[in-house]
Amino acid sequence: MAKKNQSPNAGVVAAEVPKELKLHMLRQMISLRRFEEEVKRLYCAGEITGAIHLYVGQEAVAVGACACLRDDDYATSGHRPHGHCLAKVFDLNRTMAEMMGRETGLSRGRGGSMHQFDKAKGFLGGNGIVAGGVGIALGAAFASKYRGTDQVTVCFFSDGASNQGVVHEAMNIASLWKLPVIWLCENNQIAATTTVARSTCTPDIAPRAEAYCIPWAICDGNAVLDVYRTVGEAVARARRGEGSTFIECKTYRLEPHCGIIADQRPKEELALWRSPKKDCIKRFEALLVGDKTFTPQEIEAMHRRVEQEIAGAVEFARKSSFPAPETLYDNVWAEGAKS
Amino acid sequence: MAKKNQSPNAGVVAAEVPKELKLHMLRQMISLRRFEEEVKRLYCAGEITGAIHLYVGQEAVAVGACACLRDDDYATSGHRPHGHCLAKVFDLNRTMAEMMGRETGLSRGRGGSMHQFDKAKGFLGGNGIVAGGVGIALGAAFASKYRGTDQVTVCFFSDGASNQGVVHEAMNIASLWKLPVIWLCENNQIAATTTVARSTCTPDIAPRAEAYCIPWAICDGNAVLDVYRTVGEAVARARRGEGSTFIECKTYRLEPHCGIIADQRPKEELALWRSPKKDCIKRFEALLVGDKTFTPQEIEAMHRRVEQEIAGAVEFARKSSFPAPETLYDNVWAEGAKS
Amino acid sequence: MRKLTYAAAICEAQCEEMARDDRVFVVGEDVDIAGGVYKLTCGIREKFGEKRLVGTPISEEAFCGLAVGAAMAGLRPIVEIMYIDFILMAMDPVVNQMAKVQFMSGGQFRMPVTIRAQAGAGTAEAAQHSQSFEAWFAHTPGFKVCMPATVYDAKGLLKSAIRDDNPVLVIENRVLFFDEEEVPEGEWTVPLGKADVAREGKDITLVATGIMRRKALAAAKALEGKVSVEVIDPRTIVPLDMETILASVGKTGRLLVVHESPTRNGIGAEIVRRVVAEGFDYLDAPPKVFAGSDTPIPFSSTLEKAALPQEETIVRAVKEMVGA
Amino acid sequence: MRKLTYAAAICEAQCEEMARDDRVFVVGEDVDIAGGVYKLTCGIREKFGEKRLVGTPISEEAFCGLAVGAAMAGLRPIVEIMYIDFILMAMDPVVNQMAKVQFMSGGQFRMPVTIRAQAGAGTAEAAQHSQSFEAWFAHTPGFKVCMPATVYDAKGLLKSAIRDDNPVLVIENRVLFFDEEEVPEGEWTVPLGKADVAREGKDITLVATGIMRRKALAAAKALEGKVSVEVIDPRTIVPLDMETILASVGKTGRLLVVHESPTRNGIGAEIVRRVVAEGFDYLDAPPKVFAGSDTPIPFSSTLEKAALPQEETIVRAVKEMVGA
Ligand SMILES: Cc1ncc(C[n+]2csc(CCOP(=O)(O)OP(=O)(O)O)c2C)c(N)n1
Ligand SMILES: Cc1ncc(C[n+]2csc(CCOP(=O)(O)OP(=O)(O)O)c2C)c(N)n1
Ligand SMILES: [Mg+2]
Ligand SMILES: [Mg+2]
Repeated sequence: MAKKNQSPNAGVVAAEVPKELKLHMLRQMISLRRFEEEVKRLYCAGEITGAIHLYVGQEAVAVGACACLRDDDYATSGHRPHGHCLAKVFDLNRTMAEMMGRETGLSRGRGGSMHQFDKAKGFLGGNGIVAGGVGIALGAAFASKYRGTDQVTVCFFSDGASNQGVVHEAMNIASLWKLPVIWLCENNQIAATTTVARSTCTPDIAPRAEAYCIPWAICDGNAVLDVYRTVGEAVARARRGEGSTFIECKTYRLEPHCGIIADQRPKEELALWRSPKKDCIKRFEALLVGDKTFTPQEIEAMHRRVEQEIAGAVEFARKSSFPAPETLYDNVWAEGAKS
Repeated sequence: MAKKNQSPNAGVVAAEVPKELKLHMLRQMISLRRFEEEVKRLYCAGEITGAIHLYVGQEAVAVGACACLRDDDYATSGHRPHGHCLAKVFDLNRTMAEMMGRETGLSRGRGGSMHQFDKAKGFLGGNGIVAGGVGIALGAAFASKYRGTDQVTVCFFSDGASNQGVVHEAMNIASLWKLPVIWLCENNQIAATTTVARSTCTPDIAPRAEAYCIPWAICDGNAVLDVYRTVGEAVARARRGEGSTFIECKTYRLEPHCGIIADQRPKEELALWRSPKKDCIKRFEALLVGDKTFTPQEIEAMHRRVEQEIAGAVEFARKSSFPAPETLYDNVWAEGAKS
Repeated sequence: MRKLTYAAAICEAQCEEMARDDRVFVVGEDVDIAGGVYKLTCGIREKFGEKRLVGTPISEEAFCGLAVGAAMAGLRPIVEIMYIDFILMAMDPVVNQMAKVQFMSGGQFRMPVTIRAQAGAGTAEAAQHSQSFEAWFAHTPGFKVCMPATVYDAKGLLKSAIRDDNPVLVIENRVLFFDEEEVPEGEWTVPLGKADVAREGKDITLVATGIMRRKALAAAKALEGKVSVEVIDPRTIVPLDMETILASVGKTGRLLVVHESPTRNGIGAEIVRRVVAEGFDYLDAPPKVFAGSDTPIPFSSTLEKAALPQEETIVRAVKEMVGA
Repeated sequence: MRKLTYAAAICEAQCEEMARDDRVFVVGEDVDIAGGVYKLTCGIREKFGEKRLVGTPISEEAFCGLAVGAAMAGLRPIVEIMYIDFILMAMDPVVNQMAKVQFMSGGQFRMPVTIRAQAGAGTAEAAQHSQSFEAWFAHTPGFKVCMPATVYDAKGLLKSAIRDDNPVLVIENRVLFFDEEEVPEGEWTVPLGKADVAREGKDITLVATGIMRRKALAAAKALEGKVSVEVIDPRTIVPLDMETILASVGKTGRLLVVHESPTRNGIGAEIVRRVVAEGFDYLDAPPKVFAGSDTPIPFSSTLEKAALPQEETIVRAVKEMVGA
């Protein structure tokens, strides 16, 4: 039942992917990266507060996976959701406004970094609770099946989350009921300060899915087309009513766990993962220049355009107002009742 | 890493087991059975109240497993603990007194059927929460390793419990830290009214342990010597510091889930499991008569002796007093403080 | 009029609401086979099929999370928790997620989830099958909580809960399951947030929740001729019908809250807080709480009885308060 | 005297108790690497090694259960829950098991587990990283609860908690982690169950828990000359030092409880209940609670500020009560 796909030849896949889609993916990846870099600046400047978990380095996963989804598909995420939110919703302005606590933010400033939601695009939220999105994803997939639609749900989580009990419970149920949910584990090799070797009794996480008769795959999470192809297959299976898949994307987070706290990882390791050999954006750019999809100039122009869009998003957020204190009780309950 | 032992030839094992041990096991099995039958009578007569989950049919598991343990080893159980408690502690009087809410009960009448404890014999309790004993077993095993002793812990639970998240969390930790704990899953094929086929995406439960690199075995839970041998090997491994094992014992509960509520299972299925071909006590007796360990007369005498002991236990309980109302606050806190 | 049990009322409410709205479904352990362990989902399978009556593995955290996600995707789950004690396996989805998503998402999502859970002691099931958590959920912003104590309310409150767009915890009581009452034909609802004056009186107000309604009424009866006791069953804990409670205390000048869950930081404390804050001048005597002991629930009958308010001890507490 | 931060006081308390008793160990997420995410376990690894400083996978239910079993087998675990919000993953081991085993086993087992968890809002971490559950645990028989608000108490209460044979929840507050105070050399303990009169006054008693001690003191200062405010920090929520609180209310005739967690069914309600029951005649005015809003904690600073009692709003509440 289980299958294992390790690093397929991305070049082969690249040829099959239409140019517009490559453009879309590259543009999203650059946007995610620049967005996070800007968030970091604003955080250091005190314009963004709270607990901020940057997605830098893992962009290929969110972008490759969400490229397989429709607007009416669902996704859930965790404490590091900016990338997933952007890739699924792609609204730089309202995402940035949320980060900055503005009324124009996706969640009207109530949620902040970890609680961005977008109902229209099926983004069922970041989550402050490690593995908090797992049960929610199960429920969204249940709802699709209940209604008889072909929507799928992608549940993003990381290696640390995979040791929460609810992951096991949810996989068992998803398998029993053949729910259209994709468990997408971004193994960035660490959870806060705890490496996978210290948290997880197996080097790979995906094979655990075998305990639930769920097909699984391991892919190179820094190769966007590998992610795209692997998730694409799982999405197609789910749409056909064949149930759940578990995908582990091997990747690396390039920033510290949260905010600007000190990182304990070896400098050389960080440097390696930032190098053109490993960095997912540089790798994708090299691939696209290599196969003549884009010229370096076109890519450079794209970077500049994204830069402007991010600046625009910050501008949008800054101009937006903070929620008024008298709206504190809004949406505690549906009817906005006060007590 | 994983291994699978299905129904080994019990006759071979039987030859290696000393006669006193066979006597001990048979006596315990008969005691467990008669104890439960008496509990049922007392429950129907209103002398025992509350939620009563009988262990009838599964005696070979508790007895075979506990025969591998020392008094200073630990065991945890669940909502169906009478058998595990008796096999580990073997105090018919105080166990019956607990069932009947007496001050002389194992837990001074505070616990009842689901919360019997015996510190002296390492019985860390039944548990009203399905899988509630799993974390406790992990902790007891942790303590043994912390202190550097060779004690082991057996965690008894059933098929339904195996779908609780904490089982996955605890297996991961037990494997990571090589804790001396044996996960003993009594697959009696049903949880309340829910069959394994409806609750669990795989027919066997033990192979899930592979996801945690924990060696596993499946054995015939109605063959006491098979249980004894399989658990014995796991106990030896654990004592040698080689860590955790998962054992699934295939068995069947012969009484309804709880109290005397109606059973939904097919009558023929029940009859089959009550027949000499399947019933664990009848099978063990046939084996022991067949290899001339005991005569039928000796076995008959044993039944009569057990009958008397059970009657004595009921007598003991009936003569014991109920807890005095003014002792209500005892042991809420260690110091017995009132508020 | 016809007769109906508390358990049958629960089944009837669910069937009616499921017929009314096909987004409503029931999920929980053993609910699908033979109407559940306590027969609270009878008739549903026959009318609506397996699709809408979902028996689960023993995985409370996952299926409560499932309810959150299903609600976000437009369904209206009814979750059965077999005993409220088991909700402790699912506090993350219930409290961190279900209670907060409407607020955190800036109102994009509604959370029409009904959690049905039976609670309470009195059946010798000991410390892990006898708890009541209404005080916890009252302290959890985003939750409504009700505790039906009659057959009429069991159906009426549950129907209101299912129609509500918010998470509502309906705390049922297994001691009442076989209680039979005369009830009307057809449908009715009982609004969330409206107390019931179960008995009128003029000397003292007893606010009694859940099964304590019954014990308070018995105590009131026993005191007839000596003390005139008004008994109020709030029915809904959140939102709390302070108007009815204050009107009563305004009349009687005395308040005794009776509940089964532990006294310390129970809902009695909250009711006292509000009455003191909003009706201090009405009070002729210090308002009090007479409730469960601050102990786990013991198994043995002598202790279990001592741990809970009983008719006789309520009578005594009332006498003390009125100086009778 | 020397200076110490609140975070360093926590480390010091643990190191001292671990030196005193080799059954004490620390378990939790990330505690082992670099002294934990919040540096609350610094120095332990160097002094006692990995065996006694156990970093876990993200599996709260399992490692809290582990603490229960380890305590039953004779150890004395200190469990770190990184944010108290995450204890919701572990409510079964903590509430169904840890709180009840002593009682249920008829006293055979002791349960010397200390749970350290930081709680509270004020750092823009939103609804799932800002909760306070002291009211829940006060309602849970078997638990002691304390909320150190000074560096002195952070060390002293924690040491008492570790030595206690019962489950004790020590609620720390991350806003205070870098607070520095002058403290004595060497060891000290603060007994569980003894309140601290943080400031004497005669017009009104402010009972302020956790971080609200600080805000109440600031408010008292701001009111100097106009209203004489007595500030009492209970330090321990269970058991509660009613003697000190009643003595104060006896003197001032007025009580305002200030806490950060939601108002409804918060610990303020319990304190009001007890003062009303035990000291009704002392009261010159209705006792009140001024506490967190009955909402999840919002992210945006304007809302988060509005959701919590602040110095200015405490001043206003005091003025209202004394009619100033
Ligand atoms: C239930 C819970 N436990 C602990 C935390 C604290 N915490 C936040 S992120 C994190 C590490 C998560 O690691 P992983 O799942 O690998 O995600 P990554 O940070 O790598 O994206 C921890 C322990 C939490 N938010 N929720
Ligand atoms: C957390 C929790 N959920 C549900 C229950 C109710 N319950 C008690 S026993 C039981 C079935 C357990 O089945 P299994 O684990 O197979 O044990 P068996 O009855 O077969 O011994 C259920 C659902 C419970 N006690 N605890
Ligand atoms: Mg990670
Ligand atoms: Mg079973």
